[in-house]
Amino acid sequence: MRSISFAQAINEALSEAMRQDERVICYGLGVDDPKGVFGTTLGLQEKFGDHRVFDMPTAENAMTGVAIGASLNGIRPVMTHQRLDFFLLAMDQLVNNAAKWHYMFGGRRSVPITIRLILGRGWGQGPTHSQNLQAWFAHIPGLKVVMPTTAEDAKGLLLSSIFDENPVVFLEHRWLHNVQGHVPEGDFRIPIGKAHVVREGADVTIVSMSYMTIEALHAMEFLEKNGVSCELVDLRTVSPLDWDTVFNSVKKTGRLLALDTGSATGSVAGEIVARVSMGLWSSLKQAPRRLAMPDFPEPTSPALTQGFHVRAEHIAREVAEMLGKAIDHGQIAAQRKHPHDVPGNWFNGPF
Amino acid sequence: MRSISFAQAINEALSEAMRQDERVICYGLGVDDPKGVFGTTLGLQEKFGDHRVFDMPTAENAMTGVAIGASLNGIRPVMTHQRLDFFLLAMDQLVNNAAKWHYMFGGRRSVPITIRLILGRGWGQGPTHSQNLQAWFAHIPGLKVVMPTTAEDAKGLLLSSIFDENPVVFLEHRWLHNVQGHVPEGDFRIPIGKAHVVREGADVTIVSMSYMTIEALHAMEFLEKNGVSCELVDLRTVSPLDWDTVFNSVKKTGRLLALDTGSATGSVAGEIVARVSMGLWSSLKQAPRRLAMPDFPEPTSPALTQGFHVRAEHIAREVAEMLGKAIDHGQIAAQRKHPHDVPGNWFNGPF
Amino acid sequence: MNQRNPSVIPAGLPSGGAPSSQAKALLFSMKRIRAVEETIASRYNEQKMRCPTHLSIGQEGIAAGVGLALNRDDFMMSTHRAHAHYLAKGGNLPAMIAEIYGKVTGCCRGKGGSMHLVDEEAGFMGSTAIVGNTIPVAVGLGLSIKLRNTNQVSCVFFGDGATEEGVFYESVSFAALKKLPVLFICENNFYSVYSPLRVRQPEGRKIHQLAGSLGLPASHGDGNDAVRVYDMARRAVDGIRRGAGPQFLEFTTYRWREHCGPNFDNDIGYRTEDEYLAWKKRDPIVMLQESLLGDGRATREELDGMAATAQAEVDGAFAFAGQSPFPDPSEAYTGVFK
Amino acid sequence: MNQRNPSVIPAGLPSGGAPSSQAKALLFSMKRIRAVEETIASRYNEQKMRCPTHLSIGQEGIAAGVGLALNRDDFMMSTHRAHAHYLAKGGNLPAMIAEIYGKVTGCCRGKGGSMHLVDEEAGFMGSTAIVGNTIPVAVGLGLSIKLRNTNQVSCVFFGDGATEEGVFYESVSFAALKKLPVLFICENNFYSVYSPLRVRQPEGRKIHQLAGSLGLPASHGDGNDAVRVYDMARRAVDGIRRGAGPQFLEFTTYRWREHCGPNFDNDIGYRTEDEYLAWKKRDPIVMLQESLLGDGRATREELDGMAATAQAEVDGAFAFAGQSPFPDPSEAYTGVFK
Ligand SMILES: Cc1ncc(C[n+]2csc(CCOP(=O)(O)OP(=O)(O)O)c2C)c(N)n1
Ligand SMILES: Cc1ncc(C[n+]2csc(CCOP(=O)(O)OP(=O)(O)O)c2C)c(N)n1
Ligand SMILES: [Mg+2]
Ligand SMILES: [Mg+2]
Repeated sequence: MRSISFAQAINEALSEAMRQDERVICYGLGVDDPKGVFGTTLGLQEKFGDHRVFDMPTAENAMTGVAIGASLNGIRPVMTHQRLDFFLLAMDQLVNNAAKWHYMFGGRRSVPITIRLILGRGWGQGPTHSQNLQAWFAHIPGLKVVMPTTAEDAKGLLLSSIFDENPVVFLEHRWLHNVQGHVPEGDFRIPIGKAHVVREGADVTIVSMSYMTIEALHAMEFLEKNGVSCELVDLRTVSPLDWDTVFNSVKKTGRLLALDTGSATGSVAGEIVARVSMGLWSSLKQAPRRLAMPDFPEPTSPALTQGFHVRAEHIAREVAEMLGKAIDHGQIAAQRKHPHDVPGNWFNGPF
Repeated sequence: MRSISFAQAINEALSEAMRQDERVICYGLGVDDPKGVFGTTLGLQEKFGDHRVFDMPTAENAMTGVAIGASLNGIRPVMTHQRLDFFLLAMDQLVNNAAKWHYMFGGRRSVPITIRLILGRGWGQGPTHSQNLQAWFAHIPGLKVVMPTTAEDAKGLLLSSIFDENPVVFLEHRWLHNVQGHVPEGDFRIPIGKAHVVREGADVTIVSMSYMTIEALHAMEFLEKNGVSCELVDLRTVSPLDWDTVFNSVKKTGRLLALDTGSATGSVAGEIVARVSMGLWSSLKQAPRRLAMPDFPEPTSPALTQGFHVRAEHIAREVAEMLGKAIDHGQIAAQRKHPHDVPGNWFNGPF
Repeated sequence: MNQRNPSVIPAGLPSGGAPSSQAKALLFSMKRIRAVEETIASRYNEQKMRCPTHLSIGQEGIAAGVGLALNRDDFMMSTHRAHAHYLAKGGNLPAMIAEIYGKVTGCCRGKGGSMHLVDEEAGFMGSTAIVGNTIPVAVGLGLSIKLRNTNQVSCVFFGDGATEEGVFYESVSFAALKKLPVLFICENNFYSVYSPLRVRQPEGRKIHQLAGSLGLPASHGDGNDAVRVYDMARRAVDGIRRGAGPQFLEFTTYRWREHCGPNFDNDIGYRTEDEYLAWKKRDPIVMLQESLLGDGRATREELDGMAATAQAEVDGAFAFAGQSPFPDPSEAYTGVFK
Repeated sequence: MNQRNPSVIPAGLPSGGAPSSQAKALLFSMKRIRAVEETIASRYNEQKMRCPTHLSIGQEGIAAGVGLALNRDDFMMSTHRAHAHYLAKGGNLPAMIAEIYGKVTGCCRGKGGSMHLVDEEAGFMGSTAIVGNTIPVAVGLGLSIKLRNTNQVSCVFFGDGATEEGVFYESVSFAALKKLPVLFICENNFYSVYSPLRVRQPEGRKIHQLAGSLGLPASHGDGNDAVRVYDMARRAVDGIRRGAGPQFLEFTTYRWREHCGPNFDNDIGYRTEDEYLAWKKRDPIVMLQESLLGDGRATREELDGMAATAQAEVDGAFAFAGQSPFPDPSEAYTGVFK
C-alpha cells in the first residue's frame, strides 16, 4: 500500500467525504489559503467550490453555532481551528448546544458536526498555543472525542467522524502531521470508540493516545531490547472510551501505565487509572501509574521545555521502575538526532 | 455564636472585604437588583456605591477580561454569575489569560480576581442550568477552585479568595444557600487549599465537596446507627487539593469513597481515586469507589431527576457494600420530607 | 409550501387575502397565546410545572405578526421566553404544555422543559436557555438554506439583552457577509431580568441602528401593533426570499409579569407601577380588537367566539398534559447520542 | 507624570514643542523599530529565536505616532504583533530581544516569547497570542483608572481581524457604557494571516464607522503618515484625559513580510506583488524622511545619525540577548501562582 503523511490522510478523508456526500462542507480560518492548514485542506476549494470550502471571520463562537444550525438542516460541517486554544471562545456553543442538543430536545434531532482542533507543542508555541484539553471534552456527555496517531487512523477516523450523527471533536497533534503511514485509498473507515492494540505484550499495559503512542513505541523498542514486553493500547477515541480493550489488556498484564498529552491533574489518563483501580482491583499486581504533562502551562523558551514533555525515556524509566529493573534509559535521549522541541528536522517553526 | 445562612455568609464576606479594602469591587448580572443574587449581594450597592457594586451587560467574556485588566492595576474584582453554565462564554479569558498571566509574563504580575459561579440542580434547571464543571477548572494550572459546604466556610473562604493574589473560581451550590450555620463576625478567614475532617471515623474515608458533604453527613448518621464509622473529608478547595489530609485519612481507614457533584467521567472524584490508587496502593484494603453524577445532562422533568443525583441513600448503600454489610438504606429516602428535586421546602423555584 | 401556519388560524378565517382577515388571524393568534400564558400563570403555583417558565404576556403582538408572515416550512428559533414564538409558528400546543409538566408526551419528552421547545414539523427548530446562543444556530440554518438552494427563511427571536453578547455581533456579521436568508427579530422589552437598558447599553444606542451598521437593512416598529409587525415582517420576508440577504427588525414591547414565573412584580422596585400601567393601556390584543370593532371589521360575537375557541384548545392541552404519563426514569439515561 | 517616553527619543531631540522635533522623534522611533525588526528578520533563520514572531515592518507609523502621544504612565496593550508597540511605548529593548531568544533576562524570563511582551515600568501591560483577547483587559485597565481617579489613558492595539471577535464588540460597548478612558487603535492592514477583508467582513463595512455606531467617537487615517497618526492620537488622548470617554481610531497600513516569520511571501498567491510594491512606495519612514529633508527641517547627516544610533542600540540588545543565560529548566515548574 502507498505511504502518505498524516496531513495527507486528513486531506484525503475530507476529499473523500465531500466527494461522496454533497452535504459535507468544510470551513475555518485559512482552509483555502496557500498553506491549507498544514496541508490538510489544500486543493479542496478548487475541487468542491467556495460554497462548500471557505474561510471565515475570526469569530469562533458564532461559527460553531453556524455549524450546529447548518447540521440541523442536514448539512455535515467540518470546522477547523489551527489551535485548540482558539476554540476556548466557543465552549458555549459546543457544550451548551452541540453536546446536549440530541438529549435535551428529546432525541428529535442530532448535531452531526466535526470539529478539527490542532494540538500544539514545542518550538516556542508557549502557553496559549499548546493546550491539550481532551479531558475537558471527555468530561462532557454528548461529545465524541477522537485522537488518532497514525495516518491510517487519521483517515479512517475522520471519515467516521464526518459521517457520525453526533458532534465529534477531532484532535490532531501537530507533531503527527508529517508522520508517514500506509493508508488505504477511497472510502475507508475506522470505527469511533475502538482502541487498537498496537503491540501485544506480557509485562505492562501502556495506554496511550495521539502523539504519546509514538513515544511509547520508541520506549517499547528500547525496553524490548532489555527484555521487557509491553502491551500498547492506542485509544484512538478518548470518548466514548473503549474500556473493554483497556480492561482486557490490564487483566492480562496486571500492570498499567497510562499516558496523556495533557496536564496530569484531571487528565484522561487519570480517569483510566481510576476506572482500572476501581474495576480491576484484584487483577492489578501493583499500583497503576500515569505519565502526563506537568501541571504547568507550556513555557516558550527551549531551555524551559527541555524535559518538560513526556518522552520515550520517561516511559522506559517508568516501566523499568515498575518492574524493578535497572535500565539505562538515558540512551534513548542520547540517540535523538534533532532538538528536543521539534518532532523531526522537517519542522522549523513557526507553528 | 449566631447562626446565619450560607447566602448571608457570602453577603457578609463581600461586605467585610469591601469595607476593609476599597480596591474590592463587585459586579455581575443582577448584583444590585431586588433579589441580589439569591440574597448574597443585597445592600452592597447602598453601602459601597454604584462605582464599586454594579450590574453589567450580558457579555460574560469581555466582563471577565475587564476583571483581569482592573486587577492588573490593583483592583480586586469579584464577579458573579447566576449559573456556571453562562460562564462557558468566558473560557478564553479565564483559561488563556487569567490562569496563565502570572506564569507567562514571568511572574511580573498576578491576576487577583474572584469569580463566583452558582451551580444549579433540581427543580427543572435542566441541561443548561445545572452543570458542575469543577473538573474543568481543576484541570487548568493557575486557577484556584473553591467549593465550600458550610456557611462558616463560605464566609471564610470567600474572604480568603478575594484577598488571594491569584484567580479563584468560587463555586456555590444552589442547594446550600439556605443552609444555616454558626459564622464568626468580622474578618474571618479559612485558608484556601485546606480540607476539613468533618467527622473522624475508622472504617471508610468519604471524600466530598460542596453539597455532597450534606448528603454524606445524612448517610453517615444513618450508617453510624448501623455500626459503621466513616471519616468525612470535606475538600473545601478542589484545586490546589489538600492531598495530605486525604492521604492521611485513607492511610488510617484503608478505604476510599470519593463523591462528586459533577459527571463521573473525568471528575475530581476520579482524580482522587487515581491519586490514592497510585500513591497509597499498599494502604488500601480494597478497591476505591466513586459516586458522582451520571454521564448525562441533567434532564428537566422531575420524573427524570428522580434518582438521578447522588443522595445519602446511595452513599450508605455504597459504604455498606464496601464493608459487606446488609443495611436497609431505603429508610433514608423514606424519611425525606420534601420532593426529591428541592433541597427543602423553602425552595419553590424557579432558580 | 406556501400555505400559512394553519394551526394559528381559527376555522372560518381565511389564511390571507383581505387585510381584515389577516387582522383577525393576528388577533386570534394573540388571544390564543394569551390564553395559554394566563392559564400557565394561574396554575403555576400548584408546583406541578416544575421548571423555570418565562411568560410573554403583553408581548404577543410580535410573535403573532412575525409568525403570520412566515411559511410553515420556514425556520424559527427562539430564547428562554419562547412560548409565544412556538405557538405563533404553529408549534404543537399540547406537546408544549406536556413539556412544561415534564410529561413524556412533551415536545422534548420532558427533557427540556419550558426553556427548550422544539417542533420541527412546524419549522420551530428550537429554543434554549442561554442568552443569545440560538442566534448563530439560526444563521447556520440560513447557511443551510443557501447551500440547499430552497426558498426558505430562517427567523430568530432574541431580546434586547441578547444584543449585548458578542455572539450576536458575530452572527449578524456573518449573515451579512454571506447574504444569508435570515430574519433577525429583536424584542426590546427594555429589561433583562430586573436590569434596565441604561445600566447595560451605551447611552443613546438604538439597537436597530447598531444592527444596520453591521451591514444589513434594519428598521424598528411598535411591537404592540400586531398589524404593523406583520406588515414589516412580511415585507422583510419577501425581500429575503427574493435573495436580498438578511434583515433586522427591532420591536419595542413590554413584559407585564415578572421575568420568570407567574407573578406581577412592579412592587419590588426595579420598575414602576406607572410604567406598567402605561404599557398595559397599550395591550396589543385590546388595541387590535378595538380597531376591528371600531370600523366594523369584526363583531363582539366573533371576538367572543375566538376567545372561546382559544380557551377550549388551551383547556384541552392542559387536560392532555395532565393525563399524559411521566417518562420512565430510565429515559434519563438514554439519548445522549443518536 | 507628563514626560514623553524618553527611550524613544534620541539624545539631542527635544521631547515636545516644535512640530519638527516631534517629527524627528517619530522618525527616530520608526527607524528604531525598523532596525529591530530587520535584524530579527535577518537572523531568524539561525533557528535561535525559537518562537513564532510577527514583524511590523511597514506598519511602524502607527506605533510611533500613538506611542509619542501617550505618557509613560499611560497603559498600553497589544497583540501577537506587538514589537513595535512595546518599543514605541518605551519598553525595554534588550529585554524584548532576550525574550525572543528565550533567555532568563527576557521580559518574561523566557516564558512568553515574542507573542507575550510586558514592561510595566513603561506602562506596557502585556500582549498576548489570542486574537482580540487583550481588548477587554485594556478596558479593565480603563475601569481601574476611573476607579482610582488617576489621569491615565489605557490604549489598546488590535488588527482588522480582531474586530471580528465578539469580545471586541462587548469590550467597546462596555467602555462606551461606562465612559472609560480607553483609546482603541485598530491597525487595518487588510489581512488576517492570508485572508483578505472581503472573505471575513460584510461588503462595505468600514471598521471605524462600525465602532462609531457602538457609541464612541471614531475616525480613521493613513497609518503610514506618522505625523498624522500622532496628531489624531494626541487629540484623542487629550479628549480622553479631559474625561470625555473612550475613542476609536482606525489606521490603514500594510505588512510587508509574511504574517509570521521573516520572509516575503507575495509569491504564494494570496496577494499580489503589485499591491505590495504600491504600499512599499508609501514606506512611512521614507515618506517622513523626504518631508523633513524636503523643507529643510532635517539634514541627511542628522538622519544618518539616527540610523546609526538606532542600529547601535539594536546591536547592543542582540549582544545582550546572545550573552544572557537561559533560564534554569527548573523555572518551568515555578510561578503558576503568586
Ligand atoms: C449567557 C447567559 N447569561 C445570563 C443568563 C441569565 N438570563 C436569563 S434570561 C436573561 C434576560 C435576557 O434579557 P433579554 O435578552 O432582553 O430577554 P427578555 O428576558 O427580556 O425576554 C438573563 C440575563 C443566561 N440565561 N444566559
Ligand atoms: C482566537 C484566535 N483565532 C485565531 C488565531 C490565529 N491568528 C493568529 S494572528 C491572526 C491574524 C489576525 O489578524 P489581525 O487581527 O488583522 O492582525 P494582523 O496579524 O493583521 O496584525 C490569526 C487569525 C488566534 N491567534 N486567536
Ligand atoms: Mg429584554
Ligand atoms: Mg490584519
